Amino acid sequence: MDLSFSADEVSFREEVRSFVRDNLPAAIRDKLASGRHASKDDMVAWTRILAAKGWSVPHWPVEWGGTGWSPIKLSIFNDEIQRGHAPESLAFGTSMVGPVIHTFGSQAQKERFLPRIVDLRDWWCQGFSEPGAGSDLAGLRTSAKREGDGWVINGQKTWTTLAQYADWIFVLARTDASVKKQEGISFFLVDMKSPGIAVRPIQTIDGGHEVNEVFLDNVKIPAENIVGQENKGWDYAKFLLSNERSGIARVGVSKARLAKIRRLAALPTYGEKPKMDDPMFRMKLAAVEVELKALEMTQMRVISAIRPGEKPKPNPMSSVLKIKGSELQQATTELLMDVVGPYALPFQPEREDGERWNEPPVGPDWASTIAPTYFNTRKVSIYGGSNEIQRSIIAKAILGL
Amino acid sequence: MDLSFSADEVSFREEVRSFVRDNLPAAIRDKLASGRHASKDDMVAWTRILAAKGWSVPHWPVEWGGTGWSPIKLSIFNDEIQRGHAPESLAFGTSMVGPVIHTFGSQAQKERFLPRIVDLRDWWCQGFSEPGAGSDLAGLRTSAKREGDGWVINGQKTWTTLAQYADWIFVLARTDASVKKQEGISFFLVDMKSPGIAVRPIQTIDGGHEVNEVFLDNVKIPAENIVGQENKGWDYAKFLLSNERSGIARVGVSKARLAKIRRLAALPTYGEKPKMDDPMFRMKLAAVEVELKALEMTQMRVISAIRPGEKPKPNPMSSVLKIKGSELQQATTELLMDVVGPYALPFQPEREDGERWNEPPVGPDWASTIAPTYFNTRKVSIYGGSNEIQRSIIAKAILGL
Amino acid sequence: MDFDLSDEQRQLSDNLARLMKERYGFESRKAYGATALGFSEDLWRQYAELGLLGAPFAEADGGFGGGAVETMLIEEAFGRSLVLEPYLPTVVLGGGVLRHGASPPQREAMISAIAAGELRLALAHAERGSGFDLFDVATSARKDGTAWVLDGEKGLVLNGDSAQKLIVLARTAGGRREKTGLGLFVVDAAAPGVARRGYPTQDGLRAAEITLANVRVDADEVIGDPEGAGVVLERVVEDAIAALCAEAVGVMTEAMEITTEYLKTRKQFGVPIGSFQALQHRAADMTVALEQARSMMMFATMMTGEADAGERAKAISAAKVQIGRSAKFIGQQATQLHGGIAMTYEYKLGHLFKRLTMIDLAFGDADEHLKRLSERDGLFS
Amino acid sequence: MDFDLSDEQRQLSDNLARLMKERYGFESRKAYGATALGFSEDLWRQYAELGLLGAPFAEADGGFGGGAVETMLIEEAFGRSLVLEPYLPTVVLGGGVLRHGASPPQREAMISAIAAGELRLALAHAERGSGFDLFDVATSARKDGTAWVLDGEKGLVLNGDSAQKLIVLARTAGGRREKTGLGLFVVDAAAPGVARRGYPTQDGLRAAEITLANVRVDADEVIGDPEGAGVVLERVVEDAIAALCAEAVGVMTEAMEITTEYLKTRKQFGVPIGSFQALQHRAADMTVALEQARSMMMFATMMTGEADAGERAKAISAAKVQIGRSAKFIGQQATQLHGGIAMTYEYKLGHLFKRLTMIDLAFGDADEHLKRLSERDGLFS
Repeated sequence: MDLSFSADEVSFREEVRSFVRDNLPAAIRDKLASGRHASKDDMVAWTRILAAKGWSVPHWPVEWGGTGWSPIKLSIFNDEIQRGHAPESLAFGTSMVGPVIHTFGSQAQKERFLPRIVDLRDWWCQGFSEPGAGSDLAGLRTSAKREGDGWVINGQKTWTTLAQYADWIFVLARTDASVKKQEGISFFLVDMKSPGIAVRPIQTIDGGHEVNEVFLDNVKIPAENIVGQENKGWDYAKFLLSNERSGIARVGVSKARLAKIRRLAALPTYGEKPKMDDPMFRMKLAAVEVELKALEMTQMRVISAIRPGEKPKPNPMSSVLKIKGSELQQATTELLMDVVGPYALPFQPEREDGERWNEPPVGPDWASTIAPTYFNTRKVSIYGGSNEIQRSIIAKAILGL
Repeated sequence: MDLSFSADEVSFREEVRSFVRDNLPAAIRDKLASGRHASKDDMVAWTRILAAKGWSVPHWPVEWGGTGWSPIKLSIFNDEIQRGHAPESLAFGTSMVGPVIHTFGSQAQKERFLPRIVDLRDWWCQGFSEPGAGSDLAGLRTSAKREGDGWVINGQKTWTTLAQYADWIFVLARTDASVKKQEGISFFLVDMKSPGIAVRPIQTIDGGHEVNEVFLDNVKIPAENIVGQENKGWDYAKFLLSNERSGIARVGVSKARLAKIRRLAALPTYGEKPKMDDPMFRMKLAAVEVELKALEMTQMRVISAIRPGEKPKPNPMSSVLKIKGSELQQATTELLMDVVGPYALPFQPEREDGERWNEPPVGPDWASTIAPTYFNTRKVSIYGGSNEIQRSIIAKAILGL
Repeated sequence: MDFDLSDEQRQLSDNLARLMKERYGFESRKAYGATALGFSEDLWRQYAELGLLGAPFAEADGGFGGGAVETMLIEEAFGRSLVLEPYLPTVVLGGGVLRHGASPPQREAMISAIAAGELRLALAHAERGSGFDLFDVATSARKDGTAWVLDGEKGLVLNGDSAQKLIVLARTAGGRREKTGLGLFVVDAAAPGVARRGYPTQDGLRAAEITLANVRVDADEVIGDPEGAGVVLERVVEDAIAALCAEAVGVMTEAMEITTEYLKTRKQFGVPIGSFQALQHRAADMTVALEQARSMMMFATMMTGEADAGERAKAISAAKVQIGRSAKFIGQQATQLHGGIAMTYEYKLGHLFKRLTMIDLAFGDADEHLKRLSERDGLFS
Repeated sequence: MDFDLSDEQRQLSDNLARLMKERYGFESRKAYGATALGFSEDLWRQYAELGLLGAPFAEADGGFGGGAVETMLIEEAFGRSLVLEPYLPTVVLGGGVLRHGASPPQREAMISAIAAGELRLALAHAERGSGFDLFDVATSARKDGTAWVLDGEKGLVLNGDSAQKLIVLARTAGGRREKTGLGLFVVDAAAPGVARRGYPTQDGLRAAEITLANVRVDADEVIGDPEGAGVVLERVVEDAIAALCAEAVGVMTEAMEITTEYLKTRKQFGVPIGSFQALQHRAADMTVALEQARSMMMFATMMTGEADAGERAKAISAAKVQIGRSAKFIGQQATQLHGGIAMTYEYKLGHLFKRLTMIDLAFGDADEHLKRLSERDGLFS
């Protein structure tokens, strides 16, 4: 048992950190550091910089563009990406549909789709949730019927993140209504340019446009765009979701926010003393740091339990990471609210491309994103399987209740 | 709407306060103030002092020794008793079986039992909980069978508080096993001297002996000792429990403990400064005081909703009082743990009569009761209907879920 | 001690409830908020007709002789509907300055106009760097003959963009953070040298940053002692905190009802999600938090009339702490129990959550007031 | 980074687990605790035979060359069984003073005896008024020729009633709360002038108050620099906190298992109470708290070897905070989920809860360490 990072791991972290420092365009870094969002162009630009280095899908099999890094190194890499205020890779392609295709897809699907994910030529979005199927995802009603040698899909998806940019969407649809709900679902790859697809934006409480409703009205898709076997889609979805959860602690994001909190709390924003001189605030901050340090170790324990080369399998400990990770992301946004104080009040929405409007800011120039971030971050204990669902998973899979 | 106490209520509080100050024996007050327990003799002595004044059962009908005070005055009275470190009246008689008897009992039962409760000639205990019937009280298995013109009771009761002193026990027993479980229960009055009754002490984690198991082995009781109608015992029990809950906020107890905390925290126990000079401790203390002040108001709202003379009926708001009241009792014991610090460690049990042993105390002379009180007070979120049961009551009766 | 409403108070509540039901559905609220003013002048007139705008003022001053309880009833009802009209700035803050500090002629000049719905006020007390410190004031007022000249920048002025008159806190003497040496000045919003930048706030209301450059104020526009406004301001802010507590309780009550309704109707796994015990118990804890908040709202309302300034300050801080904590818990958990729908702009809950969040930040958040309370001698002493 | 145990470590764990299973059932523990010593000398011999008592000491000193990981494994196993024997006082505290501060001849004189189970130590550092301040020492040591003379009263000395040798912290120079001017002295428990008052502790262990009146100590019984023991003590206490974190994780793990088992078997309303979602989710939150604590136990274990004193102190304080908070939550909620049975003396859970509570109070509780941590520059800086 040696709980410190090896010399090799330490130098790897340094290599990644300096690569991000030297290659991430300053405009993008500053935008994300200030709490605003990366535009589509920002994400494409950065993904291509990584792809040129061979780092855009590090967790994939080497033959499809992966790096063969150890699980520890992969987590160091993600940590540094998040800490460095670089855009994270578009998970819908790299962490969701990509692994599903290279694990369950046909050779033709692999050759067609994977290379276009590596350099973000294809923007993917996720067609899982429906108005009537949230926590009860398997209760989805979108249907796919055979027609000729293809399929026709009808239904409605919702909470579809960044669908407004998407070239493709992966869709769970019911292909057999006569069996147990988990056993009649298939996994489809759908071109967003197909006739019959409509995207309607959902405005969120922070004033942003991140999620959408996607309507599928008699959308015809060719036979080859079903993944794996018919009616086995639920297995692929569970595989996908368990991948999603293991990365969902987002320790690097919370670390970056803590660094930001310390920077902003040291400014003489109000009165005689900076917030950082308030003992109560310091104790709240320290308490969050303790939990985050513990979570970082917990994540390492979970990750290092994966033997290199081994196929990732669902691990109920990832529910522990999801619960604590989301709570800490939220706790850090609350600390930022403590720092910004009364000047959280003015509403100064950012543009969809994450740029500022022209008029000068009201109050401190860093204040405008803080309340929206606090409101928006409430979602992290809801999506990706709500924390209530995670607790039930822990009770069942870890405690056997 | 006038939320301040009337002049009459203020002078009434003063009258009660000075009566307690002038009539409560100093030895008893000091014992309770130090966190130790009143002995049987202490409780009898104090009850008789109150009875002589006509105040030992103030909430009873005037004809049986009550005072006719308004609900507000009754709560002021209880508040001052608790604040003054006087023993509280033995609830099993005055607040449980007493009201059941004067509400549902026969004239003969009233004349026989009530006067002996007024001056604590009869010490009552409660025969409700069983090893297999805790939260699911109606699942009790103790049985009562007709024999001649009397009854024979068999079964086991547990968590029976102060049964070691009891002259009488009121018992819920099943008199009809063929019907729905709530509809086959009757309410009996049983002489503890009856053959077949055995009491076994339960030692609690704080080292004390407060509760017992009571075994009933073919205990014969006369026909006249059933209360009200056969198989209607569950109604009487619910009536009794709702009375219990409304007093269970125990605001006065928490107020008295807060006063004690401020007194002890001001002492130079450790190091250069008293605990009271620690800003973090002051904020924790203030936060508890805020919740307690709010609870005091909540209790007043609940109490003043009872119209004078009106029969008390179950009010789901009393579940709010139970939850918050128990949480605050526990919070105050945690603040005391903060105050006592490392010298909570020595274990110096008190004698059953609440007196000290002869050897001098280890550490501060006020320290020995604090950890035991912290451990023992965990029970208040368990008994009287656990806080989980209370939450279910709120969800059902207030929210309609 | 008596928790019953008087007949007049009950009637006030009933009328108000009816008006809110008829005119303040969530869709109407969106429409009012989309106007240039950011609220409905028509509703403002209705409030005048109902006597709401004159409620807390003495009859001698042209008011209706109501008190803190009336304000509580009004703000609680407004909270449930997320009312946009500037009742707090005009009646509670501006009007409070008049009630606690103004001379008879000043009261006569303004109160009947307020009660009639013809005059809207804004209180410009805060500045960019003052944070939660009421007395941190850099804006200066210097004497020029009998008049005063104001210079400086005020910030976060609630409805400062639409008020006809501003009541400006400025320093006439003393150091930047001293309680003494402060004056309150009535400034016509159209006066030369007054520049206003209005903007929407996170919770859909309006506020403004205001620049004062050589703004002349006549002697009779000074409220009371030009060096003694600190105590007046303190008292007014205490009233405002009590009013905000009542508004917050209204918002929380609405959030609780919407959430309970959702739990009963939203189905997952074939059953209403309200049948899941973990969610039932969460909702029960929210109920406890709400009832505790309601109790402290009443306590604060009662204590605004307390003569002892120390006891009054403790009570107000205690209420702000309880409201802030209950509001955070209820706002966050109501969102959680809803799931995604609560994150959407079209749905009312998110707006309730945002309003609760901004109420906590007004006049000192829960931590700030807990700190103030902890530095005093205890609530039960 | 590697979380796997070495073969030796795995074997140590297996042997220990077997011994605990065979000899340390809860009923046996009651019997050991009922003796005059308050623990089992027989088990102490068994620990010696298993090599536990020499584990952390260098082989050159007569130990087995183990490290912090071995101590962690041992303490965690001891925690699960609520072991009574004085491992912490003898091996971690007393032994730690020898490892970090003693001379070769001193180590030679004592370490093999400890490893053989023939010598038990106690560390007498605290006093009646010192609270959580390690350096608040009034007990004095004055030079008399080459020897030293100790006077004063030490308190809360863990197993001080049964140790053969005491290691006493005394002031040789400087003011009452200074870190410098402190010495550590090895005192024979039977030496003239040593008076001990032993007593049971809340968690069923033993401690003592010790009076020192004119106790003579030879020069060769002084540990290191008689004015420089502060740094040694600090280091020893950091090791002890890491060890207590491991013990606490063992206790919490046991509490979780007992509670989970109870939820599966206890029936109310005709079903196992573990089928109630509210209780399932509570247990899930306890699991999260336990895993977070386990992670910080490992972090503290790793960081006891950190060279940078500031980073080491932050890590140890952080671990004590996390352990204290997880322990309070798990101890209280395990009790709540059980109901009345958890309040009884015969049932193990209450004793686990009491041990967790006392571990939090040892060497600074969670609030104290949070304060210390908050006064430093952050865990991620």
